[in-house]
Amino acid sequence: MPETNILTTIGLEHYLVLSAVLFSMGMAGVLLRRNLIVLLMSIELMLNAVNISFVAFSKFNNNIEGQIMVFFVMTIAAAEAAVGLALAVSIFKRFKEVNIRFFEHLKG
Amino acid sequence: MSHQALIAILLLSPFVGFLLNGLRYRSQNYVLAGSIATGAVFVSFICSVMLMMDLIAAPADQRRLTANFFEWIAVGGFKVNAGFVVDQISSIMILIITGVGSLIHLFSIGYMHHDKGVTKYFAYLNLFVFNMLILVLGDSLLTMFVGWEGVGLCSYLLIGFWFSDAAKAAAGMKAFITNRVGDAAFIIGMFILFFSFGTLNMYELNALAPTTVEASWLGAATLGTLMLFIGATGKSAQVPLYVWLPDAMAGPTPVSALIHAATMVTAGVYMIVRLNPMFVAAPNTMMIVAIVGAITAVMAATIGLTQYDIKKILAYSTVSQLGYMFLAVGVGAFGAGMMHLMTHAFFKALMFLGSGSVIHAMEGEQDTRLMGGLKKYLPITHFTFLMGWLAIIGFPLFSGFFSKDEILWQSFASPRGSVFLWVAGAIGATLTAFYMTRLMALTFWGKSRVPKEVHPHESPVIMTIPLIVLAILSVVGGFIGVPHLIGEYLGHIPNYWAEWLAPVIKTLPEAAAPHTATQEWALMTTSVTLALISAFVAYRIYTSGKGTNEAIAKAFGPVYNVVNNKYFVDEAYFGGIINPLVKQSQNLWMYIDVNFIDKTTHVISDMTKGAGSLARSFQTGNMQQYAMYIGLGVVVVLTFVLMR
Amino acid sequence: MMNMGTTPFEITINVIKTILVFLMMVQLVPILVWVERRGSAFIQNRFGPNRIGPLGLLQLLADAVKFLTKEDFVPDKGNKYLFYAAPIFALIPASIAYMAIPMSTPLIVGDSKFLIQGFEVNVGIVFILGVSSLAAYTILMAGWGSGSKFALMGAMRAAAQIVSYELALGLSIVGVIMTYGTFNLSDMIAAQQGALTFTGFGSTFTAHFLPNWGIFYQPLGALIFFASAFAESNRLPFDLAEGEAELVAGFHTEYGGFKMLMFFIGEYGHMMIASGLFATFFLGGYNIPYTTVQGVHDWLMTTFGLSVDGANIANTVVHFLMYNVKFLILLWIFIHVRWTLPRFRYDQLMDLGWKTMLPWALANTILTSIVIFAASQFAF
Amino acid sequence: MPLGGIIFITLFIGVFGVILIYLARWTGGRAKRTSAAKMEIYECGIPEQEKKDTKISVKFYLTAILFILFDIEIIFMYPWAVGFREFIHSGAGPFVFGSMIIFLAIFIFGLWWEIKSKALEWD
Amino acid sequence: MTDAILFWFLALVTVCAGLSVILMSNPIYSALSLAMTMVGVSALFVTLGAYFIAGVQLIVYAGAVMVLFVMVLMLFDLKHEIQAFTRGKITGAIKIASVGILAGLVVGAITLGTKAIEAAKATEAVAGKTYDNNTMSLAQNLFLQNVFGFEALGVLLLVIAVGTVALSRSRGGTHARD
Repeated sequence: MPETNILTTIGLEHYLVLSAVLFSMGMAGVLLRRNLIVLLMSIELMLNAVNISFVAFSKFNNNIEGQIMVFFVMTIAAAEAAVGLALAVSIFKRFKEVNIRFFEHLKG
Repeated sequence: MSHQALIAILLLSPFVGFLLNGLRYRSQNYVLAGSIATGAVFVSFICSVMLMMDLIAAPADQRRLTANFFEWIAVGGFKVNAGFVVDQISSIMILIITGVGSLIHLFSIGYMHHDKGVTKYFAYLNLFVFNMLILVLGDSLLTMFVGWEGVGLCSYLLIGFWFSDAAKAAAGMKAFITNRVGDAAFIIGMFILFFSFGTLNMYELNALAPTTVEASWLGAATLGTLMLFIGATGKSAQVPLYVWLPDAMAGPTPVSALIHAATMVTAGVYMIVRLNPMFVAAPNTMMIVAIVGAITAVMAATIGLTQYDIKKILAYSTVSQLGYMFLAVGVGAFGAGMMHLMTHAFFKALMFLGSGSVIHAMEGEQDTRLMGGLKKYLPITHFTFLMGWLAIIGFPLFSGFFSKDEILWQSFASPRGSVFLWVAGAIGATLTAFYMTRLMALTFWGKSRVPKEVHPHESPVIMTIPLIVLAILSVVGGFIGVPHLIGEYLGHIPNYWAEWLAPVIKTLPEAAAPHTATQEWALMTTSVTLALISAFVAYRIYTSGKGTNEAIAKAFGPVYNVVNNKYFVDEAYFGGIINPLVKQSQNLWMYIDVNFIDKTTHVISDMTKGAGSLARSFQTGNMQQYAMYIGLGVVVVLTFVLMR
Repeated sequence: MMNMGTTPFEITINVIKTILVFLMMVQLVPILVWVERRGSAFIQNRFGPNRIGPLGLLQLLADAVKFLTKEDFVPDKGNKYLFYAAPIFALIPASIAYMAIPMSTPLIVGDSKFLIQGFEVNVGIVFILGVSSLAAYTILMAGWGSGSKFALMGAMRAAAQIVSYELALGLSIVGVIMTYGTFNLSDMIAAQQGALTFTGFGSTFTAHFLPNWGIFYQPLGALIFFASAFAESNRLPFDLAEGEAELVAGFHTEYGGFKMLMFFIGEYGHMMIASGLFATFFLGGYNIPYTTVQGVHDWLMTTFGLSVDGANIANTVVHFLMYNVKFLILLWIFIHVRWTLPRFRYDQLMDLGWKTMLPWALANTILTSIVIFAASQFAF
Repeated sequence: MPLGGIIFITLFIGVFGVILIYLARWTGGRAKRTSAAKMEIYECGIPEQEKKDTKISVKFYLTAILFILFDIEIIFMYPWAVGFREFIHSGAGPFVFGSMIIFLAIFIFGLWWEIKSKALEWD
Repeated sequence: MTDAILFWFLALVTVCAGLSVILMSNPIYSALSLAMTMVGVSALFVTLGAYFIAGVQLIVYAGAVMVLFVMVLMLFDLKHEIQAFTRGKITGAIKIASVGILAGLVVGAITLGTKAIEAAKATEAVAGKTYDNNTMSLAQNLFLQNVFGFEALGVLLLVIAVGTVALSRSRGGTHARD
């Protein structure tokens, strides 16, 4: 196998590493941020990262299923954002609070 | 159209109707709701007719249309398809269900129009039809059981339809719980059959049924069928589980007509006919079936003598007639049982709808003591009711005559019949004639006892049309299965019914004792004469005004008391089973539970609590901490995978 | 660069071409402003700008000078970065989306082929919808960055309005996509050559008196598309975002000078996209009615005795002019409607979008699919 | 897809815009703070009200949510629409048509429900 | 070569934008950065030949979901967050460390895994489905093989539409009327 330059030949692993990096950043956001909405955004970031790897696999394995999956993930992500924000808004309207630590005290 | 598509439409049409009405259940537009529901069932009826024509066109040995929609359950060797089958037996049933069902739906539009929950009512009714069709068409016992439970649920919902009345809600509960007892036995029966024969598909079961009859009481076929029969006693209101049916009259009257007379309660009979080879192989079960049927027929008829509520009389009559059907299948006369199922569906639905018309006219009054002389106010209802009355007392050449006399004759002549069964049947027929005439006399004939403030009026056209159609069917319905003996004299009418069912009915292995036509004529004449005499007696007693409560109670003394209180069966159940059960449960709780079980559980729960409080320290409610645990878990797993 | 050509020459030409298209768009805006002012003056029986230059054309220049000499203002309460970034971002989506619309037949000289558009995108419609949906950020950024109530409310209204009408717009296009079976705008235009021909039900029907335009296949779709396009570009009768009486000037209340001008370019850009897309979907794009591209090419060669290359160039020029005729007429309709119709109330606007246009767009989709399905299944 | 061209022109327009803004700033000059009122935001000439709690109706956000959900459903129709003729040619027409009819029925039911439940009423 | 330049450029853009999502203390900047990331990811999809998905990414994520986020943030009017990050040095350290380790592990797994994939590819040729008429093959897969998922998503969206309306009706909290 001829030696390839990782800077000029872009392969599957490039996309996967990029996806992993974005995913880790999203996860760091989920772990470290306090604002509920930023948390939700970090989750969207993680989902996007996963989408990149889906499409990359789809391309490099010559299989369209990966793109279908991305389609589904997008739908679910949008649904999740809709419900998450609806919850956030109704909590905010009531308590004027978006700090994630505040929700420790919520009870049924 | 392919028959798969037809079966799919047949099944789904009522379900779509249920969804359409169920999703807008608050609406009070009774015309729309009724049209949707009636239309849905009518579509099914048309499908049934088309399927029936396909069947008739097919050669006699290939009359079976199947539709396997998908594999429902597959666990190891246990496979159940969502498979539905239309053959000689189920085709009759779907015609009855959808045909009589659409008439009753139509009637309901008129009957329920003032009700607030009319849309909900129609939704339930369609759901019932859907479940009943599943019950009837399912090709395996499990599919049938789905419908079996489904109709139980709908029955519960509809009996307790006016649930704001505590008594009516309780009636629904009673029906449901009594049915559960039977259902448990049904499930056990399925276990036994599956364990022994390795399948629940009814065709496979029938093919696997033992060819030699089982003499033992503990054979697989005997035990399995016995358990299934106990299930049937629950659903079909036989002794000892019949107690729910009279109470079920708390529901709207069309419901009583559809569910508690024409269709659901006959499910047990249908199930036995469906599995007839299996039952034939178990003579002991069949003996039990026949005895239970005969006892039910007589006992319910006697109770019917003393009732005054118009619907209660019809309810006990239904129980009694169901007893006849079980008597028929118990002696191996499956064809006669099915025939009586059909004619009963016609005339009992007719009479329930007629009683509904009466109740409608009486503005909700159900007590026959406050009726009388309604003939002149309700001419159409009276006339149609009269047809039903003639059919049920077995007046010659009316539909009930053919089916009932065939049953009586078979109970005597069949290799598994006996003279005692015939006697019980004849007594039942005599009593039937008596109490039905009594009902007619109290309601329609004689002097009017209607309170002044009530002004009876004939029902609207939408309610009388179903009555008329059913009356016609009650009159002519019997000619489809004219016994050979009578057919000779009526221009050699062949017995279409027997020919139709012959391929799917297993003949009894025992050789039939020789009987002569003279015997048959004699028995027939005897029973008919007895019935006519008792009808005449009842007519004289109750139209002359002598048949007051007190007079009869005095004449019969304690017997009347026992019968009037329905043989104290409800009380016996409470005193003998329910109360001791509650008491013993309390004892169990007080001694064994508290001292032994609780102590053990406390130890276990303390351990769990300790573990829980340890785990609770992790459960802070801090979402980010949870996320961190997940992340750490992923790290651990990934490390493990990579290091491996 | 990906797909921008193979040789350095082609790449250079293509890069210059994109910049040219952009500058053309930017240049069109002052002219449209002038047309709008003159036109509205005629409609309202006034004179309009007529002092500077012939017909007041130099007014444009004077305006530019005025804009340039205005002082650069940032409100204290606002967010400085968003305040400056918003006008710049206003330019981007509009221009990029516009560049995906083909304006003429490709120019083929020798071996080189140049598209007369910024760049060709093979999922053209999806791309344009996606890019132009980014315009909502501009509005929200401007509204938020101003730190003013009026601006924020205007921004919210504008965003909700754009977003609502995007549904009807997107759904009205489904019928178009179904009709042509492609996302590619050039393929759509190619499908609209010649006379109206309808194939289906086992036969072919040709109407020689009508051009083969999309509007005859999708009349309802065209109507909904046109109306939603008005709302998308925040034009009257849908300019609720800047109802003067309630919201002063909407999301750009705090803006003035050149930044304001950039918002204008963005807004007119959306108008141009709408006109261009409408022409492409429903009016045959750059096609000359009743003709085919090849037919015009052959005619040019035979009538004027041109060489193949020469005919190619002439062909491109002719089609470019044809496209601009349609495009400018549509723009004039935009302007004309603005000065003719009154404004909706906000609830009327939302009702129209959600309860009228969306259901009708749905009906159009269903109808189109049924017709296509039936046309393929049944034959007479 | 000419991604390079798109990125190039995006950057070009961005730089163009920045240059324009700086140009205008250079020719027009920064706003001189002649008074505090001049730098205030515009509120019809009256002194600025303290911005405590700008009441923005939740309706806007509800509209946006519903937009997302319906938008995705519309996006689902795009591949269907573009492939519809080919589906018909390949014989899968009735199946695909039926599945989309079911999907559209769900869509229409959703829309009908939203309209009926007055979620889209603006007063 | 141009592919490589594009990839590195887009990777840089997405990573920078992603970093600013989690580092910016003003949530509105975070949201706008996330929109930037989405656009970058869409461009990455284009480099992977998934044109339609790229367009959908723009329409759905960048054009709809993020607009919603921005609108909600403006609705909340949170100009400055008092405290953007969680407190607690130790847990913070654990969190960052776990994220770092996770990233490292994933990258390691990828480098190991892709070698295995390539080895597998060398032995068996991947069944060559045509990848060109992209949207068409996507449509075929979606509407012929995955039609159930497609309908299920339709129902999900319906449920969510109903649910969010119900949620926005309630006055917040579970005891809406107290």
